[in-house]
Amino acid sequence: MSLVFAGVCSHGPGITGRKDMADPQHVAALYAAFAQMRHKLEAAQPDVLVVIAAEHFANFFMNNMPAYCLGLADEYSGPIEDPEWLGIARTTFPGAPGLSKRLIQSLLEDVDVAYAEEWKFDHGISVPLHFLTPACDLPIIPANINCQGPPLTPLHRAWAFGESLGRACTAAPERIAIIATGGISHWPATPDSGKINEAWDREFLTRWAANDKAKLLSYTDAETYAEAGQGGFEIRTFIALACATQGMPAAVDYYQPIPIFAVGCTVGTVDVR
Amino acid sequence: MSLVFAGVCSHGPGITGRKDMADPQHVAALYAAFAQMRHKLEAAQPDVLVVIAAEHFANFFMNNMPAYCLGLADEYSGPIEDPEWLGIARTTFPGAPGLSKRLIQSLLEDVDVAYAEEWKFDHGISVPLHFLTPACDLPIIPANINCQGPPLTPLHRAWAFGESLGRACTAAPERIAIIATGGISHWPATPDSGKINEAWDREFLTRWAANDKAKLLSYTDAETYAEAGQGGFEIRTFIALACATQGMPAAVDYYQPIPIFAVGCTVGTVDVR
Amino acid sequence: MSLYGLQKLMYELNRDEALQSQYRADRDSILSNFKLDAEERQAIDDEDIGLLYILGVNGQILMHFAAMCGYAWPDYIQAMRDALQVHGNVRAGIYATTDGQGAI
Amino acid sequence: MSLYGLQKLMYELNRDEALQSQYRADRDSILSNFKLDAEERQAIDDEDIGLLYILGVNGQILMHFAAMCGYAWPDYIQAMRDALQVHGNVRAGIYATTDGQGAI
Ligand SMILES: [Fe+3]
Ligand SMILES: [Fe+3]
Repeated sequence: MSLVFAGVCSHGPGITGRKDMADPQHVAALYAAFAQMRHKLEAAQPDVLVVIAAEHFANFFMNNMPAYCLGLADEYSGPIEDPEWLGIARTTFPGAPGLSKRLIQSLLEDVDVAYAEEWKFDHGISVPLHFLTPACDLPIIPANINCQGPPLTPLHRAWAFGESLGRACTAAPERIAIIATGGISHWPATPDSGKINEAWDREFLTRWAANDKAKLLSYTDAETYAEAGQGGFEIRTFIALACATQGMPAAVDYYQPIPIFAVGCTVGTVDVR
Repeated sequence: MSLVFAGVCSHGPGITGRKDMADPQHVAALYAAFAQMRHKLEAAQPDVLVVIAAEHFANFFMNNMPAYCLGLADEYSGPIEDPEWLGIARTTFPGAPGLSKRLIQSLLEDVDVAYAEEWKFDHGISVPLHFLTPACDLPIIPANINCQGPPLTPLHRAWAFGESLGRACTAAPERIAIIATGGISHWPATPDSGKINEAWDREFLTRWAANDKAKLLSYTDAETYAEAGQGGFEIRTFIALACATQGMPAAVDYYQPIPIFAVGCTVGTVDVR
Repeated sequence: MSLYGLQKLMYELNRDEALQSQYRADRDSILSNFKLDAEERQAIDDEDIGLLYILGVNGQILMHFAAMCGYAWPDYIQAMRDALQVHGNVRAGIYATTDGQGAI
Repeated sequence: MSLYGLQKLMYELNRDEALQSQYRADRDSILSNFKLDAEERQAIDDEDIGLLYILGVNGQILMHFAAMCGYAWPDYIQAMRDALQVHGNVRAGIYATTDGQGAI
């Protein structure tokens, strides 16, 4: 068993970029939850961190939109956003191309993952890493699920992706940490920005913590769009991680809707022992 | 049943670009075989032609290399190559975005296909279309299997892709023709260019015509590379079409090694009735 | 497929600081590479974020372009809300508003 | 990952006629966008197709670049064969020769 850490978190750009516009107590509690997640991550002493993300047209556009993609680069850079706007300085992150290649080869047996030898992180990865690996010294392997540009991959394939990724990580000798980042309900970058369906979020998180496959896969995209916004499509990342950590206890460590961050801010961890 | 035509053929750029360097009798016989394939295609009165290709870094590079991709554009252009070098004038081809979208949505249920709203054809598609749709008036849907940049998709996933594509075509109301183009053994664009393993080719074509799944999927990439060259990786296109046409009689209509064309030139058709 | 070109322009600008500099120095040299219709071209020239939203530009693409045009966050959200009043709802894509009444 | 940049340069040239024109008019303006080491840069400047082959450029990428540099087909194949004599076999990728004795 080489999976040493697993967790989920939010990545909204407002979390860092608009932190001065939010209730200071909310900010302090959220940042404390991220710090706690970082302590657990560091205690697990990982060799590498796999990030299951839902990037937002930083690398993938409709000229060649993969349903799933894994990074295969020596190093990555980010954020693409204006550093002042996002509140995060530009930097580089070491990659782990050897392990990347083995994961890709393993995944290709049952999931048709694209691979990318270059990759610029957007807020979808840069915000979580800002809190979790502030020294930018832990090798990163980015993974992406298309949650932005329809036609989207169905939820059961996100589950299959998680299954295949979990199996590949388990077979690797490295100590692998994995996080998923996305959603949950939100209407970011629309006039509805700040709207959050807390009841929907709490129900989803209950299903996620229980690792309830049937209930996690029961959402249709039409329902998600209506009740959780287009940002809700990002539940695919949480679902993939749930499958990669089947049978392991999971807990929602923090949840708080913060409208100016345009999302119900979430931190959750899985007990991988 | 909405599949009205299926066939396979070669696409080497020499077929058009170096036709004056080959034995005129070989050229005449190959061109006659292509003409015969075109007559069968036209007799089937298709609404659209799906081309399963193995493109050569015209649209897909290692910055985002999909295992499978389908075109979703209104129109396509090609060839990217110098028209004089390839012996084919630049032109545009109508697309079929409505059907493309339905095929992609259907495929995504079990194959993680990327989609592309723009696509420039290289010789891998332009050479077959030069012979098969010389008026460039039949709507085209390009499909691609990564046969060029390792890590490559395994053969059993090419089979799964063909299965899913065949099912999606069958469910569509349109009259759909489908061709696959690739390989077979060849060492194109190397100092070994012109080398052809005729025995290997004939054995592969026997397996293809018999639709022998077990034997078609039994090749390892190491064996293919050693015996059939890196160009042999393109057998994935023939394998996908074999799966899409399971249970239908298939025949190799033409096979002739033509060294200056750097490939054993092949035309085959499936009786889809 | 004009919206495709409009979005691709912003996609490439958003991820490439060198291209942003070139865009600021010589906008036409960039725009000539993308097929835009007259309304789209005007919206780009006017940096009319509200209209670009109505035309169907995906919010995750438009958000960064708005920042590049100097829009502060509340002004960016407000520009989209104002455009809904002027133009009606979004014409394409998945970024149509529900009620335009989110917080902030 | 220098070979990556070398191949990406040719990939982009091969598919874009406007970029080819710019490359012919002002090579440096294009090359500055790609990380190349000194040997790679020299091979590009010399249009040394044989050496580019030895460096590991995928043949399906190199073939078109060779045509753009004016190589006729037999000369292109011969350049790779000659380079094998000078430099030894290919250093990376899947385009190593077997015996370099194909027809033509
Ligand atoms: Fe997001
Ligand atoms: Fe080929």
